[in-house]
Amino acid sequence: MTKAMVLALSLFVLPAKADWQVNMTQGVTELSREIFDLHMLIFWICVVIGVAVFGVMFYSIFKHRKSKGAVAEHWHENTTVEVIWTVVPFVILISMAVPATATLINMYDTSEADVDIQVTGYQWKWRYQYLNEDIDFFSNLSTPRDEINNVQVKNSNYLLEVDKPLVIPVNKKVRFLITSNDVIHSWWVPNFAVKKDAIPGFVNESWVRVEEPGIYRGQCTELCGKEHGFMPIVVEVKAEADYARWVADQKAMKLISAGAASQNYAVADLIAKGEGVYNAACAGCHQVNGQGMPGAFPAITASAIATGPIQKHLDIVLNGKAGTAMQAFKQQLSAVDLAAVVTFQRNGLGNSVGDSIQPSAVQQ
Amino acid sequence: MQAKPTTNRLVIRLLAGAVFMFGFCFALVPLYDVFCDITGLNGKNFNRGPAADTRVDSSRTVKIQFVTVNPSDMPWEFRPTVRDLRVFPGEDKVTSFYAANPTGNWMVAQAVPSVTPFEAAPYLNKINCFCFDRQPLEAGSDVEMPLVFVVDPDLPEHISTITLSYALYDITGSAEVSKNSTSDDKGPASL
Amino acid sequence: MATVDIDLPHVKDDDSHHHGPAKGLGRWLYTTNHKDIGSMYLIFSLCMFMIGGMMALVIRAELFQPGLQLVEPGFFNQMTTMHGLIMVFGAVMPAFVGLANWMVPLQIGAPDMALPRMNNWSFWILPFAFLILLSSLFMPGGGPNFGWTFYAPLSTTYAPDSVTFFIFGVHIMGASSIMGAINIIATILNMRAPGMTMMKLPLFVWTWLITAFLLIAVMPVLAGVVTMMLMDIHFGTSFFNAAGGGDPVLFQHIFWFFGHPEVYIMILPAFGIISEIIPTFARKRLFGYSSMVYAVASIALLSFVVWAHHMFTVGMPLVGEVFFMFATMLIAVPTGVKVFNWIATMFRGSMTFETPMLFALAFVVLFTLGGFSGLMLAIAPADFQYHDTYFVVAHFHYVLVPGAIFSIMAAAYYWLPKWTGHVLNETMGKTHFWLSFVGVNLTFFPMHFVGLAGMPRRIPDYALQFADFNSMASVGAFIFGFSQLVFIYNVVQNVRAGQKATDRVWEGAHGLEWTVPSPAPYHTFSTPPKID
Amino acid sequence: MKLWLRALLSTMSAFLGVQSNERRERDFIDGKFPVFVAAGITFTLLFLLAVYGLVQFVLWSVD
Repeated sequence: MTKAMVLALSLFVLPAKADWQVNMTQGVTELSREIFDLHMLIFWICVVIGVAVFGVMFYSIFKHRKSKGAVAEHWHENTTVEVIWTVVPFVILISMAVPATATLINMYDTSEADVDIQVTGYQWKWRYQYLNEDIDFFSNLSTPRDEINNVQVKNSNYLLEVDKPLVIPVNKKVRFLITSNDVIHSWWVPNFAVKKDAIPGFVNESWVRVEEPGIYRGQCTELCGKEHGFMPIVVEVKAEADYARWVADQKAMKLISAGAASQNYAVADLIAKGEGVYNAACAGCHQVNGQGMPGAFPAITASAIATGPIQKHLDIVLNGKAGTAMQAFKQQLSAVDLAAVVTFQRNGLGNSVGDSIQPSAVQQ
Repeated sequence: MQAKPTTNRLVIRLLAGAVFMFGFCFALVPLYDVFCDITGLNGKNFNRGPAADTRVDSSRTVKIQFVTVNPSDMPWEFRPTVRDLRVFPGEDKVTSFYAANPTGNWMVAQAVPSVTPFEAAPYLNKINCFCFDRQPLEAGSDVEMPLVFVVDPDLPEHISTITLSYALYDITGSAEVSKNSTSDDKGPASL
Repeated sequence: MATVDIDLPHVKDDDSHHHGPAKGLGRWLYTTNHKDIGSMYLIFSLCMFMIGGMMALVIRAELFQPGLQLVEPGFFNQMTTMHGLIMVFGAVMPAFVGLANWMVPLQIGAPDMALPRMNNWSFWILPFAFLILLSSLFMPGGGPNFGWTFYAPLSTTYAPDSVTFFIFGVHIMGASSIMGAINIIATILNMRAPGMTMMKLPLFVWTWLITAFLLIAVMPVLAGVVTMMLMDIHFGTSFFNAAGGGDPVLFQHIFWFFGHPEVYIMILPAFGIISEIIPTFARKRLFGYSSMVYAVASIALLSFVVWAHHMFTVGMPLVGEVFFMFATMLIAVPTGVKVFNWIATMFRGSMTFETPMLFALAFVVLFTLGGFSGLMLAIAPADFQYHDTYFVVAHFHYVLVPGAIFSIMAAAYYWLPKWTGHVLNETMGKTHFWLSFVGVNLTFFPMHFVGLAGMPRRIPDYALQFADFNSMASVGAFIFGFSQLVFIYNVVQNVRAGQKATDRVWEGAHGLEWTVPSPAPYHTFSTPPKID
Repeated sequence: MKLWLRALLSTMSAFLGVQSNERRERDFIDGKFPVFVAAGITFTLLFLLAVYGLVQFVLWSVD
């Protein structure tokens, strides 16, 4: 038995230190604990059957060996024994099916929800829209590219951190309407035991009632293309009062950013801000150095659009290009960010066209 | 090694079996639609036109939520005018969806409905819906598209909220859509 | 796997005027002899096993440490997809067809397969199918990167241009499997020697007969779904495109309607091989032969009603989830019970542990371990936490690597002396076994843990808490990968120079194939054998 | 009629994965292949309906 197996078996019951976690998380909801208990029940039944079956087998391997003078017997059929060893597992299965069905029925609870959130999967980010309030934002991976390319040391939440997490109230029923914008994704937070596929053209429903405030992390679990491993899910569960304050802040920020769009910005500020927006939203395909990938993603440096008329450049960033991986960023970025990234692309990454665009011009 | 006659007969029968299964695979498509209609699988619902019985069950109300999804290559602005409604089962209700075409050219869109929870799908009757046919929009113009629906009174008790979502797809390029023919013809048959 | 030397020495057989094998390349190109075609299938399967294995090592090398070190995510997806396709359609299935081609005629006393020319054709289109598939790796936009389950719309609207090559490759593989299946059914039903009644068929022949019916029922469905993809991509239909009235979930239902019988196609022949090997080395007849035959038949039928347990999280009404959970748990009974038959065969036997027996015992233990994790996955509520994580990867690798691959290795060690007339080196065989045993467990056991801890499938990079078990799995993968070279060296070295094999080769062996001299003459059973 | 009944019986035992030797020999001697295929398929449909009925019963008995 290799070291790993001995270690694993001894640790299997208690969820060990993070980097040696061997078991499912118990989670922070009633349902996730129910599922954990179901998982452990069936695991222990399998261990018991396994020990019994392999015990007999290894006993026989050890005892009935030719080198120990064992002589083979000639019986090769016994229907009663066979009936017994078919009915016994049958009964064990029934004992498993009853609690499993009960848990499954609890999961399909359609009672009224306090908060309704539409979760939309995009190619390689999540979008959260609060149906009761007017809050709508995107949640992108915020792990810096340098950490992924091993230039910088990896922080503890490597690949599990986003710029704007989803915020929900504690002890409230939150209902998720999960759908997708392009390909099939899957929205999973292990601590909630919520996992539902996001399918384009259709809406799936799931819900959670979290019992402990805190930050819970999950990942997309259905292959959705190049950056499938780089679109995490972070949910911040706040107490009732904090949640209400957060909602108010969001509304206030919406006004501020609307106002900000009407101001004029110095070109240098636009370029500086634009570089940050570029690394978060565009570097995934066009690469940090702006060279893109031949045959898959066009380069920004010396590109006909980025050095051509600014209106065409803005139009492709706003509305994307049908039939290609270039998405419409109009709903994804604020007017200020859009103006900044267009200005940066025209005056950075080896281009020096010299012109710029203000957020107010972007809004027409 | 010439195959014996019985072998030939058996091989032909096996080949026929393979061809039958190939046909069965294509038969799964309409079979799937029938199955979806019965169970409301995947939130699809095909029932359209006025509901049969007209009794109104005013003992309970059901919350209907409206949700819109714009696939990535669809630049239109598309949202429900009303977020959610409280209706009595059996009572006809009217609402509308706002759509605007900000781009510089004429476009045609097709809305795809989806109902959740799936169990409720067979009980939501769409009397008249903009998703029944294609929606053309001139460049820069906008429109409010009507939806008339009724919730079937024998909707199971435990369902309190139904969410009706629409994904709006750009079909300007795909179907043989020409500028003048869109006004009268129907959308794709199955929807 | 067996590597038969290219110019097999001219074989003395009873009517010497009979023409032996032709000389040179022509022999292999135009052969209609079930032994040559069997050898070609096995050599092809070994090559595909190596290519698929190299892709697995690329995947495990990237996943050795957090961070992107070797490959870029797009190429990583191509490696996972091609690894799956090549191992399933290129290594496991052709190996089983090769074993069937070699052993079915010998075990039922038939001179050759029922349709020898179709037999040749169904082999020779395979290398070209995989050439088409592998060449798409070098095309602009890269090869298939949507997983071996190729879910729509990732495989239709968002696929690279080379997806059409993938579609034609799958078409040709399907055609080869269907022709192979028809050939095997015709041979077993029509060409048994007089006296070899259906009741006396060895279990390897029975499992292959039932697998062949499964193949004929299910490969056309795969061809159908792939044709629908072709029509969606090129001819403007929208089977799986929501915009035109289609449904991506329809794809998953049809794919898994093919998919679940397919996994039984990959394990039933393994049941047959193990049921041949354990009685030989336990020197005791197989326990409950009738139960095995009836159970395998019922498993084949029941495998058609459980497909949606692959789709518990896609969003199904409650009735659907409960139905497929119950159905999946119920069919686990006839499948799991077969393990008891093997153990009862060993019980009070007189066992020796040559290499084939070691592989067979490892199959029984580790395949059952995979069966247990399969039972845990059948529980729908728990599957919401397991689905598409590394727990599922661990499950299907336990039933496929110590399952199908170990049974093919056992079959190779067991029957190679009969094919080549020379016995493989026993110490090299045992070294290969123990290295593979350690490698398989060190690779796939930690995957249970990272899967339960929350690591999703098919990701090129992962969070720090999954780092330690992943590095362990990568080390195990390299051990397992390179230990296969020991097997290849053993085969190449001993195919001609090894110690001469007797006709019976193994002391406890029964069956028609052992009544033929070793190496088996080019034409056997020209005159049907007399069966008591 | 007797043959059909025996085919059904042995198919049922097949679904349990248990079969005695002498019953198998009798099946193979006088049993006809298409009868067994039909019995197998009807049994699969029966299995389907049985599980569906069980599911409906379980769900009905809960709410």
